[in-house]
Amino acid sequence: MKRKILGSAIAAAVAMAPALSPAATTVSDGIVKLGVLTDMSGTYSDLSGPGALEATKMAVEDFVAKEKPDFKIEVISADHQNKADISANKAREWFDTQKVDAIVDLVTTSTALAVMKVANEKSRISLISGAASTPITNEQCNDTTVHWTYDTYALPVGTAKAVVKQGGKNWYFITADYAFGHSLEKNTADVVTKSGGKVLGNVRHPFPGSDFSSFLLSAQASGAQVIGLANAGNDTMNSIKQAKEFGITPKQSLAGLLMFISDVHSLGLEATAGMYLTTGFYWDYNDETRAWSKRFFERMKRMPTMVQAGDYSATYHYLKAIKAAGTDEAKAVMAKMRDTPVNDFFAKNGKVRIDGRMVHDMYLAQVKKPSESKYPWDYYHIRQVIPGDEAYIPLAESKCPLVKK
Amino acid sequence: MDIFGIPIQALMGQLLIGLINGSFYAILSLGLAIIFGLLNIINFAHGALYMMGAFCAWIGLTWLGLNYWVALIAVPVVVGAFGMLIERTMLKHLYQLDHLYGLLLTFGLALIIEGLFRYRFGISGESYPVPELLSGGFNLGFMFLPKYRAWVVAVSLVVCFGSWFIIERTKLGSYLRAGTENPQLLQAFGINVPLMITLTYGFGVALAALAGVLAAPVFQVNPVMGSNLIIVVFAVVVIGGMGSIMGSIVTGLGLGLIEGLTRVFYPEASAVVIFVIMGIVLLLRPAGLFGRER
Amino acid sequence: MNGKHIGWIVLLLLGLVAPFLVYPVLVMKILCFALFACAFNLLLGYTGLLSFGHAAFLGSAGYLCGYTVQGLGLSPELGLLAGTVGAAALGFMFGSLAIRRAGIYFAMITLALAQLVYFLALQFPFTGGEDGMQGIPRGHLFGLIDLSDTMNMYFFVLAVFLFGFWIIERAIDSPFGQVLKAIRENEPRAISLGYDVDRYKLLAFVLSAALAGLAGATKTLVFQLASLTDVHWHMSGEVVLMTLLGGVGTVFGPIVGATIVVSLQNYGAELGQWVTVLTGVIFVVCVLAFRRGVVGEVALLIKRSGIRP
Amino acid sequence: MSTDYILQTTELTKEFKGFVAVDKVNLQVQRGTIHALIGPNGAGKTTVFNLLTKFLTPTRGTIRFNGIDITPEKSAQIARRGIVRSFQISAVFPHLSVLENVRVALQRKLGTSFHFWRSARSLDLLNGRAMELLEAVDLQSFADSVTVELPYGRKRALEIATTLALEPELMLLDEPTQGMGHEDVGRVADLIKRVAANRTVLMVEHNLGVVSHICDTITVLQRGAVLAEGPYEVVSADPRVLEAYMGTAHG
Repeated sequence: MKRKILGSAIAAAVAMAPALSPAATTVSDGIVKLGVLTDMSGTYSDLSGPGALEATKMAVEDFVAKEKPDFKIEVISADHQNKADISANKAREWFDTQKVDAIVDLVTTSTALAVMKVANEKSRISLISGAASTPITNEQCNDTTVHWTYDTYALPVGTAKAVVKQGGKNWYFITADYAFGHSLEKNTADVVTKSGGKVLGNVRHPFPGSDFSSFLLSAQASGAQVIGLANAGNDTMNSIKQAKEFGITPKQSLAGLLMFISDVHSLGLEATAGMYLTTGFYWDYNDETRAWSKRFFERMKRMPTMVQAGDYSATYHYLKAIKAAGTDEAKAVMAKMRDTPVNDFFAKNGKVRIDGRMVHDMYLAQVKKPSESKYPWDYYHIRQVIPGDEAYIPLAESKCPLVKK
Repeated sequence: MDIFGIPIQALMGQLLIGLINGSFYAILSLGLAIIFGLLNIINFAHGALYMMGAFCAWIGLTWLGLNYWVALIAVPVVVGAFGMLIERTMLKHLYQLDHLYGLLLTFGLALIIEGLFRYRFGISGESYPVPELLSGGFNLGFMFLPKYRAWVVAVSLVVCFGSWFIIERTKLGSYLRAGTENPQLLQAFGINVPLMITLTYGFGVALAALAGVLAAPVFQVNPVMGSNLIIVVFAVVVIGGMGSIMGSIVTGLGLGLIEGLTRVFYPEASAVVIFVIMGIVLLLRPAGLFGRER
Repeated sequence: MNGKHIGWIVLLLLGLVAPFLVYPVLVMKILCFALFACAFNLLLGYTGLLSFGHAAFLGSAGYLCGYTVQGLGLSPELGLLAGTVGAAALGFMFGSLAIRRAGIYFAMITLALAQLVYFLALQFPFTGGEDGMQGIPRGHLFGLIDLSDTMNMYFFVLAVFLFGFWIIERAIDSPFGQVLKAIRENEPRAISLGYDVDRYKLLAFVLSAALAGLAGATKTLVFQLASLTDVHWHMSGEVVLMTLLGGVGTVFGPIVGATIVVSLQNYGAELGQWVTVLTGVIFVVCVLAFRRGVVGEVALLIKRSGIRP
Repeated sequence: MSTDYILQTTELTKEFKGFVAVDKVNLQVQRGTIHALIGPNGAGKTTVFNLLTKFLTPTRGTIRFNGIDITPEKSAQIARRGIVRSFQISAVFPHLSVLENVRVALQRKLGTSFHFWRSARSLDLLNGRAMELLEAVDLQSFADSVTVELPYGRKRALEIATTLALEPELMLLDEPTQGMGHEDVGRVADLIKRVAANRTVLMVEHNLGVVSHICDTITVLQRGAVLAEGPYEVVSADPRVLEAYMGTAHG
């Protein structure tokens, strides 16, 4: 209780400050407060977590240095432990008592959905980079949410199209048996058939699983050329590891439908070599990405994942929109974010659509063989650039109520 | 030839895989049964210690350059010693109390161990390579059996039945069994019962660590690998009934097989099949399949 | 029973004042968990049964309430009713299976049954799997009071909590409660006095499950979501911790325990990965050195100082 | 059958994993007597008690109470029939008050024991009867104490009061004087004698002084089987008993 009172006293003191300076931007309390709400310790802490916080801080530092804004920016963070109720509660509290203006990252869909609803109700902005599911910009979309980096449509679809094109016509799916796995499988299977491929079958595994050998044997028996892994995290990693153990790869190839560079890093190239995957960002793509990623590496001792890079990009774009709009009022800022193209190391000519989707180019990557990897984190060949309009669900097919208006 | 539409060859493969998983269940439930027998404590930290075994193998390899074969011996000893330390410093104080406190203490320990490993190693964990001698596999005709998996089954069968032999057929084992029934009497015979309890706990923990080392090359070594497995092992233990050492081994292997079959015929149910069996067994035999009468 | 009256008055005053001092949603969360822990304590503290599967009742009631309100479009009070009745039914099933064994077996059986519920919750389509049920409307209480207003919701939650707590307290201090205590103290003796202890245990279990369900259903309305968190076995562990920390078998202990644990999680969110470790350490310390819990220790202090002039 | 037997067992047998704890015991307890069950350690006395009250299930044999076969019944049912037992170690509810201990036994008859919505004050109408019972065992001045604080002998007395509350036809007392000081033994023995006035008592007892003093019939068990039976004078003169039991016990 004491802390609370103290906290609001400080906030009040700070609120006095902008009245003194001639302010062009009318920002509530003179401070733009960003809350990084993510998984700091659980399953997704490697691909987002502390790295997401660091990336957000980098964006703020760079923005302050370059744009010299006339408002203060603060970053706070919390661990939502992948629990929807904790994140909803934290978000509410941040909005009500800490005057947080936007919430960043939000890994895992359940927490993202919970928070974006609260934020919308309170007229604040959600900058989602970590969460994957498409409902965020479809059935559940709202006008204060931006979904930045990737989703469960863009990743599998890009991979499936490319793999089918290269001759991998017959697919078999190993699917995590819950909503997320099902939708990942369905999105991919649709593309496979549309592109002229064939789905030979699927098997649903319990979540979380640890032994995938039975399912892999079924996949092997199907004779499919490509085994699609419609799962995530440790499930994907164990599937890949055991596929190699049972001699399934490289005879049949695997397609990771939701994979991050942190997964490849943990598994090692030995187990992952040759796999196709789609990513929204690769650190070693060009000079710009390398420059930023090396700065990130110095701070985190790891290369950034696409989620972390996306956090930076989203934060920067958001801050720029505040400056341009001259206010931190959510609707106005959202309008500016939509109007301004995203141009930074992360995205070229990216655009924020009406449904909240930030559309940008995706990359089809193939994991290098150990012999091809020349230096640490040298993991991918970028085989193809997938234009944003092809990568994401077209607005015409969107189920977002905002679109129909 | 088909059985319910599944080629018999594929079925053989799946059964074999069920047996492999059953081996892990068997070693873990055996460790739990041994600890429970003498200490009357359900060792909730068993999963965390299993995870610790896997990580110690990885640490040994990566930081100290100790290969798999050294780890196979050294890790159970080290983790077992750690277990004895826990017993001496903490569990010892709980024997006079309700046995539930032992469960609660080990639950807390599991959280601490898991949390610390999570802090140090992150969640996605590390990869442990299959030892060179055991890489590759046999082509059995109906399936490709990785050598390493065959090795896991062999080791676990040897360890399980070895433990059974020691406990049920040797003098040392007879002390153990007597200690389960009547510790005071055993003490009166001049046997150092507290030491025996410490060593027993250490042995049970060492079994968990051994399972961890065996699992390291098969699964991704990560901090939560134990906590998901342990609940299933608990169900195995409830089904088996903790009545006998042999019971825990047989139930572990058997349930592995049943789970394997479920994965063929109805994969969606493979996560719950063990719990469903547990419900049925409890209805018919509340004490479990091999449980002692109340 | 003067101490108990004072306790009630303090509780009421705190309940009325708290939302003006502390963030009200946090207080609502504390109230939900306090009710959950009190329901659990009815079983552990007054019947001597350690259930390690209570999350199943909290969580499934949350889903049922969410489905009633969102899927069927019924009013919030019916949602609470559905959750409570559903949890009671589930409790009856669990109880019938589990009370046939005592002690550690009982704990393990409840744990395993709860895990079954977890898998079902993950796979049933209406629960939304990993994503959970989101955006559940709070609706209008009895069609009149708008619960989307934070203060209205708060006082509704407070009323639900006090109602649940009153039932638990009454059950403890009833003819039934006397038998439960006798069973806890000396089960064989209770049997030899002619009590079918299994039936008493079963009723206690069902009561506990129903009230845990009430807590879960209320929580769903507060946060407008139901998720897998509440059915996961970690939640079953957490409620044990709350009860143990506050004081097993004390009337007010679980409330104190729930307050501490929920606050720790809330303010500890900045601590990130250390929360798990810290939770574990509290567990170990409680078991080794602090078995009476906060309220138990305080009661002991008061008693001791009372004996000395 | 000319004599009135309240309890009869035929060929009562209990086997544990290859070990026979109770071997074909035919026990006959005459109504209105105090009947003692004696025998060396491990003779199976407590096992017999556990079988009679169904805390253990007999492997073979039958138990008849008032001529009715009660072998398949459950413990609590048997208690409600009027066979109430005590335990080897004191069987009280340690953290209830002394009065509450007795009241728990009385309240079952009220039929409100499942009423979780009713105040415990509704039980106060039993307090009068409870105090009478406490008076009978000389505990009235301890009524409000927490039971755990009573001295051992008093706990045994309380246990008897609780048992009496159920007005049992047959009381089974498992070593009621065990672990007591000399004075307490005398008092409890007298108490048993007193309460046995209009009921039947079957007791396991080690203290032969007590047995000889208050018991009418004695059954001697050895290795699970009946060795001898009869009044104290007859049994104590039996050479087999002397060899098996008396010899060692007083050696």
